[in-house]
Amino acid sequence: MLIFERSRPGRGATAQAPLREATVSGLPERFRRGTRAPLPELSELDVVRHYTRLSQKNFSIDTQFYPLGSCTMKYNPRACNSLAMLPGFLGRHPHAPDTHSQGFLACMFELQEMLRDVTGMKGGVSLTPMAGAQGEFAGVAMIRAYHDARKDTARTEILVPDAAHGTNPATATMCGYTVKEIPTDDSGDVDMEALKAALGPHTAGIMLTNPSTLGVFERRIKEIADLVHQAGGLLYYDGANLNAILGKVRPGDMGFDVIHMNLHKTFSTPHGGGGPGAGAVGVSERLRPFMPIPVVAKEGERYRFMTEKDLPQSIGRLSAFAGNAGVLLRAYVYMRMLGRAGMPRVAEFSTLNANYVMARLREKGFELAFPGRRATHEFIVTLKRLAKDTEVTAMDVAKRLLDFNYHAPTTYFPLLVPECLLIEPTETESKETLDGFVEAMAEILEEARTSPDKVKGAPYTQPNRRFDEVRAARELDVAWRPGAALDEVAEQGRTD
Amino acid sequence: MLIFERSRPGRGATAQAPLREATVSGLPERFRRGTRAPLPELSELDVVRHYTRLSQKNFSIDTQFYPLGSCTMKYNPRACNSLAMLPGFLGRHPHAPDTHSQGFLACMFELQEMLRDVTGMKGGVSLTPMAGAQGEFAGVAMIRAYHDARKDTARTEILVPDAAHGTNPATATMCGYTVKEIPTDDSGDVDMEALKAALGPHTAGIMLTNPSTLGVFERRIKEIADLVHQAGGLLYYDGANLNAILGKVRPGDMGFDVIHMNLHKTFSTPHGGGGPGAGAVGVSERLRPFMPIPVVAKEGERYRFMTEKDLPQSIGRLSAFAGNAGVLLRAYVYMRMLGRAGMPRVAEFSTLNANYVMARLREKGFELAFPGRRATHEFIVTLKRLAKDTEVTAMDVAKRLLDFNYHAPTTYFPLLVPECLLIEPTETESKETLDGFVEAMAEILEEARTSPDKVKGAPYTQPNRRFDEVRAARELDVAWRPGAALDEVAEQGRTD
Amino acid sequence: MPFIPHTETDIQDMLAAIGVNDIEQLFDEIPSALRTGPLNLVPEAMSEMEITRLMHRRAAQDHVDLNFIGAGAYEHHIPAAVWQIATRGEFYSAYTPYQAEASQGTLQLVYEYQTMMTGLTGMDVSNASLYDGASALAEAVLMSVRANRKSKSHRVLMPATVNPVYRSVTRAIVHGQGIELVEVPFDPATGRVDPKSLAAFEGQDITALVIPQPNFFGVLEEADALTDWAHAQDAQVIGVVNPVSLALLKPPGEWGGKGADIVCGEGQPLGAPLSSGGPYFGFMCCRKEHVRQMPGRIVGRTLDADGRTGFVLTLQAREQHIRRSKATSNICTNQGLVVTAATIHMALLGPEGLERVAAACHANTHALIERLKPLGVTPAFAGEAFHEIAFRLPRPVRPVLDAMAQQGVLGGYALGDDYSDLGDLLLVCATETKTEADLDRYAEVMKAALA
Amino acid sequence: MPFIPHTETDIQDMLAAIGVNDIEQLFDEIPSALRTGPLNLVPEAMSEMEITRLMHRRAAQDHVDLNFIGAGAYEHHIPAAVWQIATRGEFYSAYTPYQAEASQGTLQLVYEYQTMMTGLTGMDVSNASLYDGASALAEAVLMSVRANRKSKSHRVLMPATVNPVYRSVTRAIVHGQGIELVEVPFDPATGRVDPKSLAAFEGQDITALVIPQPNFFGVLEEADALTDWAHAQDAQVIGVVNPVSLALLKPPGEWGGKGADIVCGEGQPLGAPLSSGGPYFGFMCCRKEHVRQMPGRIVGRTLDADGRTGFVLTLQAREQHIRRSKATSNICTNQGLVVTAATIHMALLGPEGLERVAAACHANTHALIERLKPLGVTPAFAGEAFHEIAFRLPRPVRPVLDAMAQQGVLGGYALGDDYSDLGDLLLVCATETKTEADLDRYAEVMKAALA
Repeated sequence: MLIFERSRPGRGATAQAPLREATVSGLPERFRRGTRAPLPELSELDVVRHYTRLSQKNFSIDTQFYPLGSCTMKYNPRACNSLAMLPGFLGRHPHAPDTHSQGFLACMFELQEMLRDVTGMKGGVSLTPMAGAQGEFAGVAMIRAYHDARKDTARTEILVPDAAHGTNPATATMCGYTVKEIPTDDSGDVDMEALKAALGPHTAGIMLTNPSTLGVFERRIKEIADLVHQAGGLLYYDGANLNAILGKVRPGDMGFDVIHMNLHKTFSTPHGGGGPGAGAVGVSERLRPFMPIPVVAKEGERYRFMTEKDLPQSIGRLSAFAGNAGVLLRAYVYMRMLGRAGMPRVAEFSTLNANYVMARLREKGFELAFPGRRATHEFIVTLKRLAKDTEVTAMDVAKRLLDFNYHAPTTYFPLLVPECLLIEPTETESKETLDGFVEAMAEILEEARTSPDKVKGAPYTQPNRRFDEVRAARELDVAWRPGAALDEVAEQGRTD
Repeated sequence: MLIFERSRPGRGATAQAPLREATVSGLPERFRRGTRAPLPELSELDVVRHYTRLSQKNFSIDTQFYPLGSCTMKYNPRACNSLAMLPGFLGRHPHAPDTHSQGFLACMFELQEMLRDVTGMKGGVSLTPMAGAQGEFAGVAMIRAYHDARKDTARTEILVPDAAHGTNPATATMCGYTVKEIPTDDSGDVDMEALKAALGPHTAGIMLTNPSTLGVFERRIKEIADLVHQAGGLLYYDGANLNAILGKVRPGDMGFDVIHMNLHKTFSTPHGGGGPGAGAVGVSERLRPFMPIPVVAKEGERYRFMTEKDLPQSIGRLSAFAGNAGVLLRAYVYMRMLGRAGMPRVAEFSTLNANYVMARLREKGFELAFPGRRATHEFIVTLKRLAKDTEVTAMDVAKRLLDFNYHAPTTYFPLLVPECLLIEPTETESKETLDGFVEAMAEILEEARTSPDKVKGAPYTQPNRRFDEVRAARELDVAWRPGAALDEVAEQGRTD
Repeated sequence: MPFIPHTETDIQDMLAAIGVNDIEQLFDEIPSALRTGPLNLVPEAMSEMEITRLMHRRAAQDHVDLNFIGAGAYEHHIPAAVWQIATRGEFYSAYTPYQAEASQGTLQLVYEYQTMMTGLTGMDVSNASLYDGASALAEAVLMSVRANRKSKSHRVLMPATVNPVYRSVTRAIVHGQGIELVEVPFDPATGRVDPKSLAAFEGQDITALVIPQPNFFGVLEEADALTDWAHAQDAQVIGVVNPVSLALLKPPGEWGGKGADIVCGEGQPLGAPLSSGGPYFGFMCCRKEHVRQMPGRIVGRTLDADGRTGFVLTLQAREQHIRRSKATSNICTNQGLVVTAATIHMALLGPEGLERVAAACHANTHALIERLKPLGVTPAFAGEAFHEIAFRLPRPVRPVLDAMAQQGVLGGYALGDDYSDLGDLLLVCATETKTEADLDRYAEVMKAALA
Repeated sequence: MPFIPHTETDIQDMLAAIGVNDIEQLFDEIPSALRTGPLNLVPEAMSEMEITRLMHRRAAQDHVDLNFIGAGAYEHHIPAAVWQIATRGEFYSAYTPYQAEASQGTLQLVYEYQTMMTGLTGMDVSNASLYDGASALAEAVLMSVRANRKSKSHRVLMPATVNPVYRSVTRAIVHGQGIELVEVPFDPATGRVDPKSLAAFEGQDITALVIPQPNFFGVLEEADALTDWAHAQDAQVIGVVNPVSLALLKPPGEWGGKGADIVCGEGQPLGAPLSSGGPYFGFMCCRKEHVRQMPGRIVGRTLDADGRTGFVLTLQAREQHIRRSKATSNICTNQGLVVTAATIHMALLGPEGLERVAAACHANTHALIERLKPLGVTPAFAGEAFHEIAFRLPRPVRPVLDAMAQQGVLGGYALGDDYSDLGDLLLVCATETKTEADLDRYAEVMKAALA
């Protein structure tokens, strides 16, 4: 039932607003609302109960194993949440003067320094991008600003491997670049010949993830970096898969000029049902002047925000204030708890878990997309043959997994592997959990062979079975109105 | 699965203990443990996931309507929780000096004053009892201390109506009294003739709830009070049902000498799956010297705890410190949010809700235990006839309600009404919720007539169906040991 | 090993299953020359106890008694229930609801959020949120370029009364796409967009006009007239609004004859704490006909295989993971958790509650006028204000603010930082959180600072 | 109307269904002479915003920098996960699990708790908790009277080394039931029960001997010898123990030849914040043969109608709601929510974690000895201590404590309040929460206070 259907005129959670109504004087009629905003009217109990119940309909890390490839669904330590929500942090106005901000700024400065260290980006780190995609934008915008500052304006192309996240080409376009796709070779590495052919005086740069979205480490990264640099381009590192190499190998050492990090992946800030994330960027010395502002500086024992005045060539501001500060505090707490020795452990155990699940699934009869390669923190299974033999698709397997109380791996990404499942267990899951998942996958494989319809009809244990997505897009119903079309249907099909 | 079954030797949530092991020197072997304590060994994620999932198996106010008679399951405002858990309150050591306790003591003093006001117990309020039963104990102990102080030692009997909570006679026994039960008349009031016959020089006092556990107001309370006082006895008020009359009529005005209040009922502190409660006691002037300590006093603008020195005749201490302080803070916040005008509203709307559900259920064919009486904040339905006709019992109906996502009312209490359901909706539930409950009850009544086995087999939607309680008591399994008897069965029947 | 569950036995068993000797062998595809040396800037690990103490100390360090700054981030009471529910593990630690069957909690909530936002703004549709108000305006500008098929110029009129940071952010984001942002000056008497300066653009090809309501000075723009003017030029109207103000103010969907085309703004006042500027969320609503040009996620209601209603992400064809370089935006995550809080917040406040909050903000801020008059401090603009007023001080603002801060009172926002000729203007905001005594203290502390 | 959902329409519809004209009519059975007049001591309502501000102010008022008081309540690190999970609505707002099918969350958790407590104490069974440590001792005394069928005397030996408040509470609670509590003095040299004074009771009818471990002075009693002595007298042994210490110390189930009969104590150190003294929880364990004499709730594992395992409240025949005046105790609620926290706390700490905590407490407290020696402050007793030490000061304790408190340091507990001849003794506790720097500061502040 929708919150609006529980609403009754005149009801309210009256402890939540000022008890006495203030008189609004001097506000002419032409500025005023005619009727009250159509928000729902409920008691506090009704609201608490409605949203508590709703929450229970979600899968989450705190309740399920969530091996969603490319998303790094690791445990979000509860202390990160409670410490970021201390009253002193929650109450700080973003325009509070530096004199009343030293506690917060100290955390931000130290976070910058730690990120600089683990990425090897010696030029500095800016925490302001509010999500991975904004970090990407900042990265490519800095590449552009760099070329522009050198008046090197012929560089209009960004190279992107075909396995890349969709955000990469979208970002390049947003920054005014043309995108050139580079194919992948059979072993999952960049096709070097194609790369060489693509490079030239129009090359502004290349966007790479390493390990790539195919779950393998790009072995000739140094060679690629040299080629791109020789052609006058810069290298952008998509930090989506940083978890796989944290503390083991650094993008700065691979030759990258700029990197964005997904703090909500590698540094365990919560995904929150779709954000907020944080997409800090790190740069080499030559891109330092172009970093997005603000950035925290330490002068003696005092901290302060650097602004336009300090970095006049900056690509500018990407958020109204200083990014998702509360998310950054969570990442800070997480990194301090892991500490120096904890950084490489992230890579080691996420890699161990992925290779273990890969080995076990192979043993159970699953086909690997790159059987000759090590898994990094994730790997790809392809169900191409199964789909041909039984009509059971990757999506069917994914849905059936929900009945076993496991969230599904990422499906149909990367696009170039047919019927694929991208599986990322993360380092925080125990062997028993992984074994349980492997057994469930094996059981589904068996089901697919013996009773494919059962798999194709899944899930059976969730509030809903498969949705009519075409109807959703065609008969668009994206906001409830009393008496809306689906209401009657809803009345019949109501489950709660 | 039990937490112990998830445990693996050597695993741990290592961020939670000191990172460096301290050396324990100078502790002779004879004092030391031989082997490590057999606690479970798990990662932080495993623990969080286990208990988050477990929580979802509970019914609760935040997720279900909970009309459990005599328990006052009203909404627990979330602000009460967060404000009682502010770092300053959580960190205060109970032995902190008064100089560092004025914030806390101010809350306690004001809570005492508010409770004194709403109960009409002019002698004062002590907050120290940690639960209703301890409040009862304090009350009866004060009655005894009063008689002892007057050397009136022949008074060895406490009168208790047969409808009383089981704690009442148990408490009287604990205080060294003999219990005399007083019968109830057909309309639910105390049988006055039996009362008169029972009163005498042995009467130490009487324990009463008003409204009684039968859900009706004892109309001749003033007459009862006069009779008991004339016989030299004192009157103890069990505050279990205070919600019904808050701000409408005060125990002090009815003639009671001592009262305990269940702050976890009337003042909405959480029930927490079975506590902690808080059972503050209020007294008339003559019992003031006997109050349990500590009690907060205000002297000028300073607050301090009164101890043995201030109240040398006190019945003493009932808790190591000053009672369930965190619970008391929650009650304080709740009372401040309700305010003066909010007190009688509690009684008014809890009474309105109870009478409404009573009227609606009667209309649906349910039989009332006291059809000629007003409901107070609760009322009793008896399924005596239904059980005779269909073999569907009150317990069956209660279990079936779970399938409709409603917690069951109290069953088989009070003991003197056969096949009874004691229904208490509380004031925080909306008419729609009550209507939904009435419809479910009507549907179950219909099922009982048409397919009684269906009702007798319920519940069907919970993690378990009815338990073998005899086995539980006979083959006592109250702590898990590796390889314990039920383990194999557990293995077969595992559901998660 | 914090947060890593592996026992020594586990590790050996797993390595055996993989067929390697040690974990290091799993990294043998990485050229050894590239391997990381010691990390020097990451300190040794702290236990949860140690970091807890450090963070308590740092949080306490930044304490202030009273805050009267607004300027884009507003201090409001947030019901305790809001974040207690939003941070439940099932909301907090869930991913974007790609598996709809296992994400109905988040999906239904977002659908409810979308409905609430359309109700507040008077628009047809809402997305599931963007990063913040500033970036939402940038996205709205990009969207108007896609949506206004009549305009070829890609020129967007951006009044100087729009939050200066929003203008910078928009500039930074749209910079690469050949869009021209044209500044429209304000009338120094009223603090509103100067109607005369708009006249200069009449008859030109304008893609969109941005209308802030209230504007950065807290002043209410003549939104009806501006909207009608823009539509007469075939320009779209992008409203940038404060959602709490909408409990009192005319919704953008009703501005002028036809209403705004796109509405965006900062969602923070709806349940997000000040928290040093984030995480907040940007909201965006539009008219139905533009929905396919809208960036960000959208949740739709539909039916499942059993004919039951439920909720899914819809119109994904617009998004980057499908359209890649042709996507409407590169936006991937949104601000889900903050939207969760905002939805619960709006449900708790309800229409009357939000109206009371808005009215109290208006009343408290205006109550400062009388208190500051004796100090020679008066409103700088004649335009009607909502809950922020730009006061003119008898001397430069900065030192006054510093002196007030030393007394634990953050006195407001110095407009001179962004508008060089307004060095004596102080933007002050007193929300519903302020009591009479707070307002008195404000006047007192300012008096001392001016003395 | 805060927390009341009724609209005017609802009220009218409901009154009509009941058949009355107004709500007042529902109270017509109450004699009008008794009706309450105005409430004068209850102030007008505050909004959540107002009470929030008030409580923040009051909580901040009681801040101290460092606390070195123990004396029955101990400052430990509590993992953030503990109360975040314990206060989830499903745990927080559930009632006692009377409907087992709808309460498996709480019931399984309590079963796990019971198992953990038996593991820590080395006993067979545990109940689901009692109110606090002091009242648990009272209940243990009552239980020993029921359980020791060989003894008719109802005399319980209560050493003076037992927490004085526990002794008062026990006295207050057992007072009405003809039980004699006999004080056993301590040896002023060791700070332990004086073995010589025990000899006087040899051969007498003693129901039980209480053994505190560590005792109130922080000193470890010779539990093995005391246990064997008691059993030789056919007396039962009631252990009163600190659960954190049990990570290091011999479990009471292994004391002497046969182990303790009943073990109880304060559960606070297992995840309950200091919180001004509560809510905490008392724990109680016993040997299997006494289980039917144990007060409080007990959860058992059993099978359901489908043969699946699950959990129920069991042995309810002991309890007041069944046995009424013949119940083993009047206990009704327990401390469920705190037990929920404690169970999560123990699961997070695990055996190694709890041992590290105990070892750090021991080490930190003992590290004070060297630091205080130069001030002429030395341990008063020769007996080995766990994590509290009674120091003898060169002058009366009270003014020293006051001076230290003024510097933000709570220096310990003045034993003279309870033991009139120990006016120069200060009981000090430094748990794992204290750093080297904290210990240094303690010594410094004490030095200044003594100067």
